[in-house]
Amino acid sequence: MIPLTYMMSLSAIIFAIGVAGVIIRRNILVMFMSIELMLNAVNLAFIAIGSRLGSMDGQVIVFFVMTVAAAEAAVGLGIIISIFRNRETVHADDLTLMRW
Amino acid sequence: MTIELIAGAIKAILMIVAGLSLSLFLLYFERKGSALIQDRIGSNRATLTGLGKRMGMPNLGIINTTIADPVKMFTKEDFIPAGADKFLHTLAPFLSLFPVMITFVVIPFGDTILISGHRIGLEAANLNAGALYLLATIGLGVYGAALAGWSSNNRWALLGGIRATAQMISYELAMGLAIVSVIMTFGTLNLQEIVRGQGGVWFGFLPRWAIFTQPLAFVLLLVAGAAETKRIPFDLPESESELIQGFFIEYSGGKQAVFMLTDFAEQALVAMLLTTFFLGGWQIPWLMRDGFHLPGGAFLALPALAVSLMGVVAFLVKVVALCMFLGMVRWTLPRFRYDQLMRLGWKGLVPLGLFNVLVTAFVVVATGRVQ
Amino acid sequence: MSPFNLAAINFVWLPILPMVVLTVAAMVVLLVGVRIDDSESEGLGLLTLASLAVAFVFTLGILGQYGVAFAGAISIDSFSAFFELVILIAAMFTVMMSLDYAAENRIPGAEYYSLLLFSVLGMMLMAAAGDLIVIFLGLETMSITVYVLAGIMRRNAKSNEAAIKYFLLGAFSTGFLLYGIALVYGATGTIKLGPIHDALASGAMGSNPLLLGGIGMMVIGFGFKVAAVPFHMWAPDVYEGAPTPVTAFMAVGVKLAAFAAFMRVFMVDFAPVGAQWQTVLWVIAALTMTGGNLIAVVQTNIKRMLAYSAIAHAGYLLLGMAAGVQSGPAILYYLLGYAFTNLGAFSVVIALERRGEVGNQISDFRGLAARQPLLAGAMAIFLLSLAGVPPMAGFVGKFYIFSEALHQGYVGLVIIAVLNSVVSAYYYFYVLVAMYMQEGGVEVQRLSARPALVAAIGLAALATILIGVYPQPYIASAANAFHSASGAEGIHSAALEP
Amino acid sequence: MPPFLYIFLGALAVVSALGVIIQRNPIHSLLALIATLMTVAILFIGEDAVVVGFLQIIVYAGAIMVLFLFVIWLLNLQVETGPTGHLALKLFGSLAAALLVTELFFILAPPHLQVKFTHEPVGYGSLASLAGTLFTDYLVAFEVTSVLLLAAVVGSVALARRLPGTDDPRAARKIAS
Amino acid sequence: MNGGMLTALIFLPLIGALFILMQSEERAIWNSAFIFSLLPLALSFYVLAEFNPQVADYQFAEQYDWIPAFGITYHVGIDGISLFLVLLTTILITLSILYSGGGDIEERPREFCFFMLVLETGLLGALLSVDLFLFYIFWEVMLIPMYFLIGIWGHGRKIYAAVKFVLFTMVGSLLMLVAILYLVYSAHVHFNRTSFDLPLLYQVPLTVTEGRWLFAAFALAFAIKVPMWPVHTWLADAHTNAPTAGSVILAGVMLKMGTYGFLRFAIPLFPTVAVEAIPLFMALAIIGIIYGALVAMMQPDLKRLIAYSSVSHLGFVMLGIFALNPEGIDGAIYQMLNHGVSTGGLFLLVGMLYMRRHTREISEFGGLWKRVPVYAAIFMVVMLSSIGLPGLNGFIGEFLIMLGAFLRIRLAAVFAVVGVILGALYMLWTYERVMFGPITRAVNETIGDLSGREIAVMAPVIALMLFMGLFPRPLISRIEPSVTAMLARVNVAQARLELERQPNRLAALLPARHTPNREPEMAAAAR
Repeated sequence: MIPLTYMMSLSAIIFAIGVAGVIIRRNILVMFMSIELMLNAVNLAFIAIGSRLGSMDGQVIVFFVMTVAAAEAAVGLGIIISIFRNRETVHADDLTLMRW
Repeated sequence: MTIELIAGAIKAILMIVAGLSLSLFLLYFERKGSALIQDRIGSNRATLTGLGKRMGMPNLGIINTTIADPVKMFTKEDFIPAGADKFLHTLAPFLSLFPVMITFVVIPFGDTILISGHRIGLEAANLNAGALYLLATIGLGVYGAALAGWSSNNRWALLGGIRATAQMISYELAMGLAIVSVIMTFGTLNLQEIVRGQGGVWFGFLPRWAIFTQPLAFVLLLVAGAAETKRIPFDLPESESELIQGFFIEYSGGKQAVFMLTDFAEQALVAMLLTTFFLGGWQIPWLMRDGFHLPGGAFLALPALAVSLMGVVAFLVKVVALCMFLGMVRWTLPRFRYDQLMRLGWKGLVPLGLFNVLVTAFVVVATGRVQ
Repeated sequence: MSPFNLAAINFVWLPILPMVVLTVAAMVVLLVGVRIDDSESEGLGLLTLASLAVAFVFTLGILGQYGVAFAGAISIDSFSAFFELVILIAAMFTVMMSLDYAAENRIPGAEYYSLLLFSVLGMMLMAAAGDLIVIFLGLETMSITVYVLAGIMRRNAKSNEAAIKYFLLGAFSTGFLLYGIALVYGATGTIKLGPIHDALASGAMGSNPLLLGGIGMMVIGFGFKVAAVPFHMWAPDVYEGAPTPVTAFMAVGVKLAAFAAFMRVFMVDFAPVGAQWQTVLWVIAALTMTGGNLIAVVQTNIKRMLAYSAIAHAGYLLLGMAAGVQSGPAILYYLLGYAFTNLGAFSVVIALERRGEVGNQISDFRGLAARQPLLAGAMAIFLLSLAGVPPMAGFVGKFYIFSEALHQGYVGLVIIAVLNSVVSAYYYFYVLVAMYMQEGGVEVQRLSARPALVAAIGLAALATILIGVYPQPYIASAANAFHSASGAEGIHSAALEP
Repeated sequence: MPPFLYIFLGALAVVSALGVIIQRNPIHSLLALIATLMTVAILFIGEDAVVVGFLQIIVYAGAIMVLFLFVIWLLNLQVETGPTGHLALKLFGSLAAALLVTELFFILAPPHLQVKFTHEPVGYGSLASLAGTLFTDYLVAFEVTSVLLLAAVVGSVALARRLPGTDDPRAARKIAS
Repeated sequence: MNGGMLTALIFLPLIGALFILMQSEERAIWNSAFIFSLLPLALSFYVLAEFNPQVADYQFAEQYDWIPAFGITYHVGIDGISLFLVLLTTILITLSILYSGGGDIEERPREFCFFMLVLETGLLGALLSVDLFLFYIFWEVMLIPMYFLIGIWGHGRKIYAAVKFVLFTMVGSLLMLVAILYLVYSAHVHFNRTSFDLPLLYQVPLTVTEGRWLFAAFALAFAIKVPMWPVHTWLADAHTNAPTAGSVILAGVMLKMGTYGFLRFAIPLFPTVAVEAIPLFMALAIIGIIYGALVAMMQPDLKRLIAYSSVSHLGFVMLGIFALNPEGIDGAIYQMLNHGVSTGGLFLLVGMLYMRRHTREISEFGGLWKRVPVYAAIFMVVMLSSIGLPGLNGFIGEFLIMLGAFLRIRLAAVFAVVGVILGALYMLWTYERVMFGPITRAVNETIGDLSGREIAVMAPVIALMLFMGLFPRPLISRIEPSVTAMLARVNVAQARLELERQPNRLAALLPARHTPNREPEMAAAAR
């Protein structure tokens, strides 16, 4: 079995890439994708830890996380569409109706 | 260990090749069969006998369709329209074909055979989560069509792609529900075990095929499968009269061939799934390991190898028959309208599938077959 | 036979009965609402109100009971009951505010009220959770519905913008929370709160970096939800853009639920390693108070001002958390007073608001006291309570938290908080100035035709004063609630007999 | 899982994850994301989470990502022209990520990584064990997910259904202007 | 018999306030407000009559559990220090309402009366609380009505003044809250009992550092309220822009809350630190006296002038308090009352002038005495009282204070005398500019003399001045026992400080950290 450190490091890298993506990118959709990356990194961590602990908890959590991701995607994309209908933009920098 | 690996590799290649060649035969059937049903001649060089009627030219017959067609297409110019996403345009056909090809490998096409002391199962990969694998790979089939449509920089193509994606996603749900009820019936995700579970008889004569316990699921899978293949009456993504081939309108040459191949391979795949899940796979009615146990009590002994090989043949026969059936449906029915398609999927098949799962669950619990 | 012990699940219906009621009610609202026009959704609102009241009654039954249910997924204690009751009250107030607002602004009634109920369900789950995954799912149920509620005025560009900002940062923070859960899971080997506590209490975990990393990540996750600086940037935009009843619901309900979970995880279960996270919370609390209050000073939009004030209040609450377990009851009491006060304040904002965003500016409050003395008086009560002026609830809450924090020796933090209170007085009093000492502003319409809204304002004002003037029973119940979670007879006791 | 496979998949995952945030074209980002998802799914399977791994492909790659695809199409997103984001933001993002990685590496370094290693029981990761855990220990959570999904459906319908009596606002705006 | 007396005194105005909220007719509002201010006035006279001059401790005390969770009780009581301040409050409120009803306040009378009566509750509550929490609540409660009084019915930059007033006061009071909490915590540590009760908190032993910090917090809060130099800047704005009634209450009673706070809380709670701080506070007081007088002299605005004169006068009060001997403190309390009466009277008079001319610029007036002789006469009496003319009340207080200061630090008394002279100077100069000389403005020809109502307002003020100037004994005798009791604690502290400076004297008697149960012997040693 691959040492846990390796798996967790991989998960950490992907998580960090996701975080960076959310911060760097200004396209809302891509930001959302980066969030999905983060969730995947988390899932990887859960799976890796769970299999080392020999408990199914980790996998069950991943199951739940995927469900939540699906729900989030439905709602999030709905919001994105709704905002695009009004504003014709998905650029975070254009959403400046409210400042300070 | 090694021999299993080698056998596995061989079986995988075999299965993929079989699937692809089946697709080629389907191409032939497409040409001639549709003509037959629609009372026309069809492509006149494509005959089984291969004897040219005119000028004494050698007619290559079936080879003309199955070999010459692909060869011709692969030698045509590969055209990529201006403004297209070159990378994705090239990738799309393979994204389309690949999931289908890797799906073939989990389909059990026979029982086990004994080769030099090694018992080798006649399926390329005996996965414990085979059914999930199926669903996963089928789910990935969407991307080929979707990206082909998007990358072509053509609005007909994009429309086709969108239609294809929506349709496939919608019908996958029904397909999944049908498969789930079968899984519940047999209590396993392993396809080989599902097939094995369909061995034997009820009441002394009725084969224990799942089509008898899950008729609704069979219909669901049949319809959903037909929709997955994007063929008439579900061919809205590529409907010639509206979208002039839909998502692969901008494809030519080899890539176009790949798409067409995918179509037929999918058809074959659906037939295989139906066979595996509902028609007993490689099971032959009343045939046991040792031979036929006919309903009347008659017994016909057969060697194990023969039984296994007969299973393979039976599997092929069932698949081909189902392919023909699917083809006949195609050549018979008119096309849906898109809203009808969606309504059928979401308001017809999905509720039915849920209902079926529910009933199955009750029955399974009531008969005490819960782990 | 099955390797899974069904008997150990411990089916106890009592703790989830209110949630079941809410779920059923939400579905009924959805089904009934199909045929109801958006401008006539009051009936749906009343139905929602009734179901919340029923849930409230059922929740009362949890008080005084202790144990765990559903294999540790649900904690039964007064802590959860306390939070659930306050959340339900907040939801009822929200519905009372929404009755006319929703109809007037053509908010789709069926969706709105059912989402509200789902959201309450999520909040109650967060309050009653017995493991981290239920907290997570409750949080998501709450958040996802609130994302939608924030953006439910679809033709309103601000509402859209609020929804997308809330959504993106909410989902972002969820990632951190989950990663934190993963690391804690790795460190302790479980995600059930009781066993986590036991594992940490054994003392072997003190400086396990995995645990510390997990705690840090969870602080970030919860920090986003409670809008703590520097994770607050979504709050002002979202509060400003969302429909006002939803803003009230977010400012109160979401905060309550987030603190319920935050407190249960940190002040109960991570209490054995308190030294590790209290310092972090110290810094965050100081930043949150200062940041929230300073930026609130320059606001011209009342909702935005209240948003920053809500951030500042989160800072005071975090101060309580940073001060450790002793101040638990104080935080509960503070939240109780905060809930009524804020709900009342937002109700007044709604009373002023008309379609097209009139009435959202602080300048719109000008001269209110001359035109609507009672309304202005109620707003004055809420503002004074928020500013922490005796004898309102806000004062006693602050007093309680500060005193507990001082008793733990957090003199510096308390002094920061106190100076912040002065800053906050400035902007709260600015609204008083507008109401009482200036002319102009917008006319309040149809107040008499909105009995539910008036009732909400009146009840909130009454509660704000009552809780402040005679705090003893509320303090006692807050203390009882907190100790039921953290005390000896808390979540770690044997399962409740069904 | 043999180490070389881990290295290969890990590298693939990282590269494709980077692809998500580097690609200018949203569709390419999406494809990179799908690639990451698939790689991660295979890693799951390698970690004896077979069912979850396949679910990842079915649910994530097969359904959620298609939703993204649809939205990209619907919004007709093309390659972003002009700079994406601000330089300061980019710097900040990279810095934050780098810090995060450093910190996590510290946390995850072998001397610190104290996890009670337990051997996996028989049937670990199978559908039966997953379902068994799901319907006993996590029964409430499971039921909550149903509510969650229902709420999400209601929510997205509330947000995205066409309002009665309104047409495309863009058309309305064109008429108005 | 006397149970509930003080509670009634505190809450009668509040009941009146709520009652007024239900009124709508303007006459009825003023009448009921006046009646509801008379009731506590009557009650306070009853309390005065029943007050036992021999007892130093709290009288009429009531104590009920309020928030047992915090050990907070509803504990009120009255002693010599607060007795006359209570009377001053009730009298001035009554007079203010009487005055304001006469046309000074025309818009929103209902709110005005409401806030006045709530203010009275706050003031009386703060004076009568023996529980620190209760005190703090009333301390804050009186802030809000005053804020509204300034902000709504004020003149000029009223909003700026109101907000400045609130913020200044809040800074101090919130820091005091922290100090209170800390003190209670120390009490909890020592007596294992959480309580906000003042007598108990007097006993809390503190380390020197703790004591210094806590004293600083209390002192800051009270110093802002007093206001002492240099935290006096809010005063001028608040006074100038407040309505007349607001100025009267502000100057007459509210500023006394600061000095009262020193006497009741800051000094007896931390006697050691107070003794240490004598030079500092005396210096600040003197700076305040002279600074206030000098600035007052330069003011073109009558109200501003009086405001700065308050700074000066309260400097005297602080000087007396920090003399920390019976003479000084008696004088300080007496001077608090004097200042309340005379400055209140001055503000009323300026208000009457303002009502007639809508200006307070000194340069706008001149030669008024010919037109308004009654007014001029009353003005003269009040002004002389403020200056401290023998025979009027101001003299007694100033004399006692200077005596006390002289006994403590001689130099201070010298400076204080300078302050007195300056005070006489600017007051008389002002009077001359306003009343004498030719009438320079034509409008001044037509202004009318005082109305009957106005005379009714001013008559009690004059009467009080004369009474207090001629018969100080009845007042001082009631004040003194409580002051002496309070000073006993100070003397103990002082003795200990001296012992610490000369450790070989009676060293055996001294524990390293002072504990309360040794107090009797210490006190004996001090004597």
